[in-house]
Amino acid sequence: MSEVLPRPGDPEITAALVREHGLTESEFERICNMLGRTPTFTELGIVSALWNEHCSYKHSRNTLRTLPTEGAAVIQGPGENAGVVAIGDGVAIAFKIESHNHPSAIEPYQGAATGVGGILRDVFTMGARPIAMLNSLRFGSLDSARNRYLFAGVVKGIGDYGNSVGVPTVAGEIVFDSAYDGNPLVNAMCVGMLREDELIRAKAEGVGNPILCVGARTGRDGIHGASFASEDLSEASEAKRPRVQVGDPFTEKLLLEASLELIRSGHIVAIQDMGAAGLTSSSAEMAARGDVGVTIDTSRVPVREAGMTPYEILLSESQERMLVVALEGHEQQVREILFKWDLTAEVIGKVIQEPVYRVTEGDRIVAEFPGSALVTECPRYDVPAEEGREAIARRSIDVAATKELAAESDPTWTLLQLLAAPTIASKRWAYQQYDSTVRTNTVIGPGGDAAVLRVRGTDRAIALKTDCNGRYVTLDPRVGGRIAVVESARNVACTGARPLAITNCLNFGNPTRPEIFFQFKEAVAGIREACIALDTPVTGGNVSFYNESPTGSVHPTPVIGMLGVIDSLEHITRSTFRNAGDVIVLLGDCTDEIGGSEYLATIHGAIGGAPPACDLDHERDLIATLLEAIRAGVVASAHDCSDGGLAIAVAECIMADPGKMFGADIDLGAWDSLSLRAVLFGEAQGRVVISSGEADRVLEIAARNGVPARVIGTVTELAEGLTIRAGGRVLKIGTEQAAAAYHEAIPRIMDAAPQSAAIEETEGVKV
Amino acid sequence: MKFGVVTFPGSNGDYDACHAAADAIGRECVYLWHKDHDLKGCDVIVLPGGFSYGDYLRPGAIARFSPIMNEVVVHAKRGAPVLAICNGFQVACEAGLLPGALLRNASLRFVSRLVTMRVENDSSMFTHEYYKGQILSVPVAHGDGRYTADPDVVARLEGEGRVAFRYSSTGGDVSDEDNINGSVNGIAGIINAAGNVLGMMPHPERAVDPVIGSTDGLGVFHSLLDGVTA
Amino acid sequence: MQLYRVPVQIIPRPGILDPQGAAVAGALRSLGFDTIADIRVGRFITVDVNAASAADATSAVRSMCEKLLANPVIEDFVLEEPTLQQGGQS
Amino acid sequence: MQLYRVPVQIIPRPGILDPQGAAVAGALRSLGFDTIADIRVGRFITVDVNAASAADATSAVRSMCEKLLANPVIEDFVLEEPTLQQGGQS
Ligand SMILES: Nc1ncnc2c1ncn2[C@@H]1O[C@H](COP(=O)(O)OP(=O)(O)O)[C@@H](O)[C@H]1O
Ligand SMILES: [Mg+2]
Repeated sequence: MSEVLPRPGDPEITAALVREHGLTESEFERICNMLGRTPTFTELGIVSALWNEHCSYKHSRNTLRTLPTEGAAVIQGPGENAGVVAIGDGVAIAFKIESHNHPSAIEPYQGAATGVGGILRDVFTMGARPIAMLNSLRFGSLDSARNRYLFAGVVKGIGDYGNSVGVPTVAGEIVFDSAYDGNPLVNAMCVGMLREDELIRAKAEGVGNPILCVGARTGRDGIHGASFASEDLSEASEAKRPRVQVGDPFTEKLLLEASLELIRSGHIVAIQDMGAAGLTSSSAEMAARGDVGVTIDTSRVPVREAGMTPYEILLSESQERMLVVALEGHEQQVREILFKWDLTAEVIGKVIQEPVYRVTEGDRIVAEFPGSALVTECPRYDVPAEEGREAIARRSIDVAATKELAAESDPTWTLLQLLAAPTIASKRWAYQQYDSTVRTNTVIGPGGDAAVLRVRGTDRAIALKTDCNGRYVTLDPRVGGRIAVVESARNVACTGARPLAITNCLNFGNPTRPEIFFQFKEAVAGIREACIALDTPVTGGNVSFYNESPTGSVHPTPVIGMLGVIDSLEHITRSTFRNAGDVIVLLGDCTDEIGGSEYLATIHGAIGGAPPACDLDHERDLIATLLEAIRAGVVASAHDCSDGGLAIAVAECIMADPGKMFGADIDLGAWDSLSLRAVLFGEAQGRVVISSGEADRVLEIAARNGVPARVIGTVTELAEGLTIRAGGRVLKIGTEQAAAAYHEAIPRIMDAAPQSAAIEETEGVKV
Repeated sequence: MKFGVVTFPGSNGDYDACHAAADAIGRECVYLWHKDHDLKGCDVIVLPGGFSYGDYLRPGAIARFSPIMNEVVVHAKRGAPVLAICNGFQVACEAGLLPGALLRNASLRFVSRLVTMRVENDSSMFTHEYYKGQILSVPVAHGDGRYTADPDVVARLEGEGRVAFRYSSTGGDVSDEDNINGSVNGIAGIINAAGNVLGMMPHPERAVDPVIGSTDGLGVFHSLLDGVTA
Repeated sequence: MQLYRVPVQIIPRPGILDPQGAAVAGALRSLGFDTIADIRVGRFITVDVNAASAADATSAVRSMCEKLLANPVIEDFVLEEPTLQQGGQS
Repeated sequence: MQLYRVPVQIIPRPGILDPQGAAVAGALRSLGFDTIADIRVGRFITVDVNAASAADATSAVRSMCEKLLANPVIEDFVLEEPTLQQGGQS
């Protein structure tokens, strides 16, 4: 074997250069020990890419290990490009969620678009055809032109990419909170379907097998994007703009079709997308998974620009590329499939016996690492965790003592304020930009509690939802982590689905700060408890640290992506009322809690108090009750009670579907001993609003399951409007007035202010 | 009767169109590859929705030069039916099978929702199962659906009854409010002079099954069944 | 053969509504640019083409415009002067 | 005050992927235009603006570009010479 020598023109390896690569002194020492010499510039780039937080999970791996990952349905847990679960009849679902926060903060349109592209590839490289996209978005307040620009750009980026590829975007969530000023969160989730026997893994195998680079050419896009994703957002990021990657959904669509054809063809043994840290991470990970050596020749990689160095080729994050391990002798068949789709495939390396990870430029060796050391030697850190004083202080605020505003003497006023709060208001402005019906499987699209897609050829359907309330997590990360899981579970259960498994995207600040790492550990512990209680294992996910801006850290936001299964199409249930005359039942109980509520945030500008308690046994029994009642055919509609509390939930039931509006007559006198605002707007967990033609049966099923349930009113005609009697007061509002507040709030902000709307609507334009 | 759905690179409604033909009306349906020169004996050609060639340059501009389009044009000239949906409508306009062009929505935003449209022509081979004035609920999903043509072309379309569908309220009124993309006269679909090419932005193939929300698109397929003999 | 760059302007035909131009003009006005009379948004394409002469380059690009780059129903096009580029075939 | 038209060319920055240009080049090549070396697709904007002089018109439009018309993350812009239009305010 020849020696690894610096390449002519390589910069000298200095302490400053090592620091610039985001590596600590001790990490650098580790590399030198691993190699038995000083790394070359190319090697430094490789390690820096693989050992940065985004690829290595060095601060999170030990904590993530505590999550439950096994279950009867799980075919593939964490460790692959996406998790896979069986849903019956030989059908499996692959799904995963991933963040693209930092790129979206710099260039919202391309950042969001390439985020969608990346997660799509993670799913179709498992052999699954993508059937649905979801997302979870966080922005600062829409009062700021910059935030409106980010919101508009991200939504357009998500829409344009998914629409073009032809995968429906069916659900998601959007929250506005000034905690996300300067650091929006853009999490995209993809769901794919496959037959169990079509699963393929990203594991290099078979000495002599060729490695091919497939799809788009490699340019200088996003070099060091991965380390960039692991830095705090600051002025310095502004200067990093050329790193922005541009998405090409057209090529992605071709790559999707070609990859599925390739996988089904039997000519390949493994396939992996080139995502963060591009060729480097995909090749090193595939080799490590297969426990084999690989050699890659950068001079054979098809490039877009002349004069690219091995360093650049290895670290480029050009989009829409795949790494494929083919069967030896089948290169031509692989090429033919790609040519059919107007794509190229070049052999750039092969699987070798020798346990090394080797990169050459023609004949010259430019990088070489022993075995899978690159992956296995990666440092793992257990850093100190301690709850921040600010969090404790916030939680300890006596929010029950918050003085009511004069205007609150009329609860109708409060209701209207909350209906128009952007976090609660209808997100139709955004999701009408997403094609939600392509592929004709969408039974319930955006706007319901969870999306529902039928599974063709069976009588089943799947339900999907992303959820997280970052405010709760800020106030109490363990409770907040639990609630993220149970809320997503309740949402899918409301459609008639049994919660089956989750994926998660953990968005936090800088983990080397003890108060942030405390949030992380506690939130993961909460997720763990809830997943065990509900028997919904974790099949994968993503961690995004360093979500901070000059104004501080974001709310810790562990987003849960939940998958549920509906065993018969007949059981699919919608969230809005169906028939006037139906009886309205509340499953679960009201409490005096208002801590962490949207009411406090919107009406009083306050984030404080303890978040609502989360009783996991109750949540499990609630879901069992709901599903039993739905299967018995006695539930006309079911709607989860969350942001804004019971009054908002009921208002949504009458007018969230503009094509089918009702009135409702509600009496909450049973809770007159509690504070009125807690009854109306408190966010007690474990509640679902049901409408039924056979309320007695619902009550009977609830009683048998030990779940509190009570008739709270009846569904009336649209013209009757909404009446809620509670605490000796009467809240009365016309359905259309409530609908206008709810449906027009976001369009009013985004369209009616012509300056901002126009600026944002113009492609690729910056304020 | 046999359906052929063209797959251009970037088409994504091909699958839905084929399902509509095969599942909803039980007819044979095959995919036609854009590089082929053979319509495989199909009676009805569907130019499906999607983003052929990424909608780069102008939607439909590049796809119209696909080899298969030569055969589609010959098929249309023979008077045989071509159903051009969404991106297919854009391709058909670029290829000169239909007059006019489809521009960026007036809102400058993609629009995906269920719309209501009024049946204007109830005698064509695509629409005779409907009655004039019937209100249909059908999904749209497009960013470039603003139908535009020279005033004299529009006058001819209107005068000859070749406007097939018009965006309307649920009550059948036509107003700017219901004109989801700013099309001239609220035009949602048009028919060529010979009556055998229908172009429409809404997706009838996504409205053929009660479980996904609407069956109002079935009429287009049923009309074809009754009106054309294989 | 030389390598020429031929810039092409493609603009909406008069009478064709240009909502994008209107939106941009509105946005600029509200940013304080109140001297704006009108804005039209079209496409700008640079075509690098090998040709024996500038005139040949222009005529090749003109026929590309007629065939594909512009749609005469909605757009007009204008070719700018070709400029000689480095690195043409010889 | 006079009315000037300032044409603006906006093109993807060098090194930034231009999938649209690549698709158009591919299409033209397959139509037989095999002398094409490269195509980049950007936007062409004409700004009609009232100004005291051509120089003022240019500088106003330059600041519009910086502020709104071009996205500096991925685009460069070039201003062409202003031309005097009929019908300016006096
Ligand atoms: N929050 C999490 N919960 C469970 N598994 C996780 C989580 N974050 C990451 N993982 C798993 O760790 C593995 C490594 O992720 P990786 O594939 O490197 O991320 P990327 O998607 O950026 O390539 C994946 O299998 C992923 O599912
Ligand atoms: Mg991955």
